[in-house]
Amino acid sequence: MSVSFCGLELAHPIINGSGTFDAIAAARAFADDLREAFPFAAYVSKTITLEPRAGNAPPRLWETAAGLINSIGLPNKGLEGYLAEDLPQLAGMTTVPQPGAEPRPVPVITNVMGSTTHEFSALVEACEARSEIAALELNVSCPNVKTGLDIGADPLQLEQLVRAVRGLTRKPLIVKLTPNTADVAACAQGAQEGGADAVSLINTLRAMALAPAEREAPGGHRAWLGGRTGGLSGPAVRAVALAQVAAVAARVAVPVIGMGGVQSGAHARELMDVGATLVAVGTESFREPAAGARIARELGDTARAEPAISEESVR
Amino acid sequence: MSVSFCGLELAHPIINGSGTFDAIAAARAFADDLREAFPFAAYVSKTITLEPRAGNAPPRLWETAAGLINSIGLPNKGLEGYLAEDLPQLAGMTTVPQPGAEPRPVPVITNVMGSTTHEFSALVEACEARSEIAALELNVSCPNVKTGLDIGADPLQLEQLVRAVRGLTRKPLIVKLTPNTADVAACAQGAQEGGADAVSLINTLRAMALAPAEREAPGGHRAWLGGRTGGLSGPAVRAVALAQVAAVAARVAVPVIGMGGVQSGAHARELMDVGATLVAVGTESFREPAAGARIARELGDTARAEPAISEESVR
Amino acid sequence: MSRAPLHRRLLTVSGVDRLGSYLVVRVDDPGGPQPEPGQFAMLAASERWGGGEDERPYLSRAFSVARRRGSESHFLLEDVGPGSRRLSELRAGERLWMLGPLGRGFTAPSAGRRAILVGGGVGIAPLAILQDTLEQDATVLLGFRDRERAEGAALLDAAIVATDDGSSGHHGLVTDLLAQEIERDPAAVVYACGPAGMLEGVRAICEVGAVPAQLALEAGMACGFGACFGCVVPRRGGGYLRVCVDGPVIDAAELDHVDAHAGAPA
Amino acid sequence: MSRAPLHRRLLTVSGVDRLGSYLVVRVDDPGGPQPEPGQFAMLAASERWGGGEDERPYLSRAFSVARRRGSESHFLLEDVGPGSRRLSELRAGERLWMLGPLGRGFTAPSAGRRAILVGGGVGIAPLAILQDTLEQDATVLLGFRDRERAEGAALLDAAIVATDDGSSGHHGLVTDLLAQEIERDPAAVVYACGPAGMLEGVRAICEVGAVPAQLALEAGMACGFGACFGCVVPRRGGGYLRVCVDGPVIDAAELDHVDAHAGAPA
Ligand SMILES: Cc1cc2nc3c(=O)[nH]c(=O)nc-3n(C[C@H](O)[C@H](O)[C@H](O)COP(=O)(O)OP(=O)(O)OC[C@H]3O[C@@H](n4cnc5c(N)ncnc54)[C@H](O)[C@@H]3O)c2cc1C
Ligand SMILES: Cc1cc2nc3c(=O)[nH]c(=O)nc-3n(C[C@H](O)[C@H](O)[C@H](O)COP(=O)(O)OP(=O)(O)OC[C@H]3O[C@@H](n4cnc5c(N)ncnc54)[C@H](O)[C@@H]3O)c2cc1C
Ligand SMILES: Cc1cc2nc3c(=O)[nH]c(=O)nc-3n(C[C@H](O)[C@H](O)[C@H](O)COP(=O)(O)O)c2cc1C
Ligand SMILES: Cc1cc2nc3c(=O)[nH]c(=O)nc-3n(C[C@H](O)[C@H](O)[C@H](O)COP(=O)(O)O)c2cc1C
Ligand code: FES
Ligand code: FES
Repeated sequence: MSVSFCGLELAHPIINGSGTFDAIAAARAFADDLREAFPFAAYVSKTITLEPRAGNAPPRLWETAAGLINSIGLPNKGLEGYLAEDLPQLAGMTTVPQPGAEPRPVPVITNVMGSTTHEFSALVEACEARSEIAALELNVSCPNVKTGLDIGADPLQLEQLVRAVRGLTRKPLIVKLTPNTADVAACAQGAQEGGADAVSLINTLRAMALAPAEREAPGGHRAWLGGRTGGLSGPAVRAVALAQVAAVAARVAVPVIGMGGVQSGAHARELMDVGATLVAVGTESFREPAAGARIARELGDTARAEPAISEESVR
Repeated sequence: MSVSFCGLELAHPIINGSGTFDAIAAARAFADDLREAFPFAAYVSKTITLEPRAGNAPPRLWETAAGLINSIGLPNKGLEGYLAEDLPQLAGMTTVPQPGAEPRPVPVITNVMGSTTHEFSALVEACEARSEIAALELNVSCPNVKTGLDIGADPLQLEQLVRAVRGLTRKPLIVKLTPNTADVAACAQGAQEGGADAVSLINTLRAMALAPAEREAPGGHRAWLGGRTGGLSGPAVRAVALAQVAAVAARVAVPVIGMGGVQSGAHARELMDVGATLVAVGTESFREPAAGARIARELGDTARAEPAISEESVR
Repeated sequence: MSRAPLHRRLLTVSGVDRLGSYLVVRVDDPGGPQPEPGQFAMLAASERWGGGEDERPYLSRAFSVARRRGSESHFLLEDVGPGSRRLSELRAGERLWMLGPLGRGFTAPSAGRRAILVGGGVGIAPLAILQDTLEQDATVLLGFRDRERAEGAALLDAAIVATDDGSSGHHGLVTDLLAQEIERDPAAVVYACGPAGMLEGVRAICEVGAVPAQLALEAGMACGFGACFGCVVPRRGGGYLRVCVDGPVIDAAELDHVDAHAGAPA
Repeated sequence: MSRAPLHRRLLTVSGVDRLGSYLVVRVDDPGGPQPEPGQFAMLAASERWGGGEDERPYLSRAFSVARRRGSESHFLLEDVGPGSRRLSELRAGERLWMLGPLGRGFTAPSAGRRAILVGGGVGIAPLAILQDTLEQDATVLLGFRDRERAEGAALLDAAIVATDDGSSGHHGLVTDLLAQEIERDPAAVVYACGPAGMLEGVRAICEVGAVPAQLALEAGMACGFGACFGCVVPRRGGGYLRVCVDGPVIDAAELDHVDAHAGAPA
């Protein structure tokens, strides 16, 4: 079950999706020693920005058919606060692959987002200096200040961004792609050309919800979410994730972290069958905080299947 | 309840999504006189191409969490066959808004797709000559032969295509947008610039399914669908549809036909609240062939709500 | 062919009986048209249709009418996934949505010709209502995976049984029995429903023997009334047939082969 | 604060009792930690969680522990949507998933100070287990929309009731009663749970009277353990509090106002 990813040795292929598991809050909420038997093989932090962010006004959640829309707004302490207060608490966690097995270290992957190349550079440089951080994930679902479109939706912009920060770190550089684009494989290729060591997908699909008739609409004009629009995740998006991961894995040579609606080892296996090296679990952890460990166990039980599918087969 | 759309007077705002209701087959399957009490206010044909198409190899369907993936492959008799055999049978249908009410005519909207501007032109010209056709819908979810990307995913290509065919018809020209793009509002604007009288969305989200372990994979490399990838529809996509329809309606001046996962009058009302003039029902008709009539009735009962939401409010 | 009302009907389950590893679900359908042998209905539980394996089912599911008794339609269910499981949980008094009867059924044999009914697994369902309506006695050959499934044979009269594991009846394929029967009576007419492999066997045997065969096919269906074009099987000479409206009962002569996905759950 | 096992537990419903328009669902939780007053659990039916209104529910739902009797945890349910409806359908012997106990509960009043418990609608739930654990008698003020809901007051002892429609007890708001009580005893400590409007009323009254108040808030929750950052309310002085981990019981002094979405179903 143990797997190597960009030079990291992981106990198993199941990690968390950024922003879907707060290890520090969970360590307080749960009696079991979460830090010693962490449910994931690696820990991905929520997105960290240069300055602290309070996040969006509530409501931030809306449940859909087999899915969840979130409009959280990337609340975080900012780079300094994260490095000073959170990172030390995130370092040194271990996971136990099977009951009774040797505890294995849980590397920390820090997810960062800037609104400009300068901000990304500052974030990457600061993380490079910290030994507790095993790898970096760039959240490029950030609007280009001019076009208003996500930087990650444009292969060329993405390539330039990655190239600009690539030189600033020796740590593995993962690019978290946006699914809200015409050709995610081209974006993945752009990230690869720019020097990414891996890509991860899918992030949430842009979605919206209106307030129930009887309730006021905090987002204005009937919009329920304080942030007006949000991102869809959960089982509802799994088939879209499978198609995008397959298209990306067929196009790029770098390893792929697949995610989107994974609820079981069988779902994780499907993403690996189309070419993912690691699988991230997000929304399912909300229903079951130990989902990562369960899915890793189930994955171990599922039979190995055929290799990644080829480019043509996903056209 | 009656509504006017691009000069057409419709009994109510509920129509079918292209390719989700075969009025000719239904007239044979059902005892009630479908032609006299049609469930929709207008009839949208499935996509017609210049040459006949057999469609994709089976399996063509996969059920997902609250959704359906289809990989039908646009089977149709081709332009000639459609105009000669089908169109005469589709003309002259009526709908009955409420029990006992006056029957109202059901205009035929013909949906066409070409792989080149030439093909689109030939299709539009031929339809222009037929009085039974009240309006045209262009399915632009067709891969550009060079780039492999959907023509409809690129605002500029789309504008050029629409401009090229606009001059060939005086009938209302609807452009069916693809949701698989970074900025659907920009695509809608392109269609408007090119001369479209209306836009419709969302089409299905690109998705994929793998064969169950115990079954062979007709698509090859574990892919279940004969066409390998397909399109996701149904309740799973409704929140994405709402966001895209809101973004488009806030951007363009032409009327919008909203669709995607609509199951009830409340769902239709939500699409209209964010700016849709008409609402199309697709997958829900599969569970309930009379869904269109029910939804129109429920819509009539729901209270009028606030006006379309503004551009900022959907950013 | 009986045609369905456009409006699906909210009906009540009048009873459920176990039959080996299958269930016979009886649904009271007073207003509904008389289904013809081979026709099917789209069924969905009226409550909690969803929330099962992989957050399914969502679409309705197709089931052959196995029998009609007065205003009751009977369905033979095998639990193979979230939809059939949910329907299997229904108890007397609970309700379900029904759309139907749908599709083209069997055509009776011309007078004097013997009918051979060949069924496999849960695919025996439409043969029961066919047997009910045949004027003269038919030969009934039913194949099952094992003994528990073979108890399903009680759905028909005077069935000759074959099991894959030999746990009851002939040890082997039901198509072995068919081959013998056809040798004995080349003038017979064959009616078959079952797994794709069995149907292809039946088709091949009948082709060789120049025996007319009507095959009740199955295919994943979203709508059941020709709307989605999802339920197709390749037609002899090219193109596809929609199982829901061109079938489910299709003349073997229209097929080159039976598609691997066009059969009942094995 | 009692902490939850990381693994959610598959538990059995030992019984369900009607209480006016509410249900008391009793769940047998032998292994589970003792919940503290004000803590909650995330619940989901183990079967058919989904397939309801708008194909929901999908996520678990948060419910205050209303009472603990031996190994039984009691929950007070009001059917307001697909999740609470599904849980309301559970019968004795059926099972549900439970994660908990979660969140920060109430802190007992310092010796000698009287506790005033103010509840509104289904929000009375956490006040019952609080009353069970208080050393000295507390004053209990409960507000309801109508008579049938007011029957829920039986969950607590010696409750003084107010109804919006005057159908039972004081005709008016429960906050009217609170104002009087505080005038009588400014040294009291207030514990409140209910609709956002009521909680804001309680907060304002206590602020004016300089009476300490602990408010049990509610908010739409996806996880219940701090993972999603979805359940926030604005904190006095800027920023947000996560109701699930910083609450649900929050000192009124931490709030400028009670967010319109931070209350129990009205
Ligand atoms: C005309 C007709 C008549 C029928 N008559 C009967 C009958 O009388 N009795 C009876 O028991 N059955 C009958 N069937 C079959 C029945 O419709 C299916 O068994 C049922 O739909 C299975 O649904 P499910 O949710 O239980 O299982 P599913 O899991 O939906 O389907 C089971 C099979 O479908 C495939 N599958 C798995 N997952 C998916 C997915 N997500 N989407 C699509 N396919 C999937 C797999 O191959 C699996 O083996 C009939 C089918 C047709 C078309
Ligand atoms: C800490 C805490 C303790 C609680 N204790 C109790 C208790 O003891 N007893 C009790 O009955 N309830 C309690 N609740 C409330 C309970 O969790 C909700 O009533 C329940 O989650 C509603 O879910 P539902 O599916 O029944 O209805 P939903 O429809 O999910 O929710 C009802 C309300 O949520 C909003 N809403 C509607 N649709 C959606 C949607 N798609 N996504 C998000 N919001 C939506 C609307 O405003 C609606 O009025 C508590 C909540 C919290 C946070
Ligand atoms: C509540 C919530 C918060 C999220 N926050 C972040 C984030 O901060 N950064 C990020 O890159 N992705 C974020 N995501 C996206 C997830 O990491 C993941 O890509 C997505 O949810 C799909 O996986 P899932 O369906 O398993 O949840 C968030 C998702 C959710 C549901
Ligand atoms: C089986 C199926 C076939 C479809 N065929 C077409 C088509 O031929 N042309 C087209 O423009 N859209 C087609 N669509 C897309 C629908 O018209 C509609 O845009 C989409 O399904 C979203 O609506 P819904 O969720 O209500 O189904 C098809 C959808 C389905 C499910
Ligand atoms: S099931 Fe839809 S066409 Fe046959
Ligand atoms: S419910 Fe997820 S953080 Fe509070």
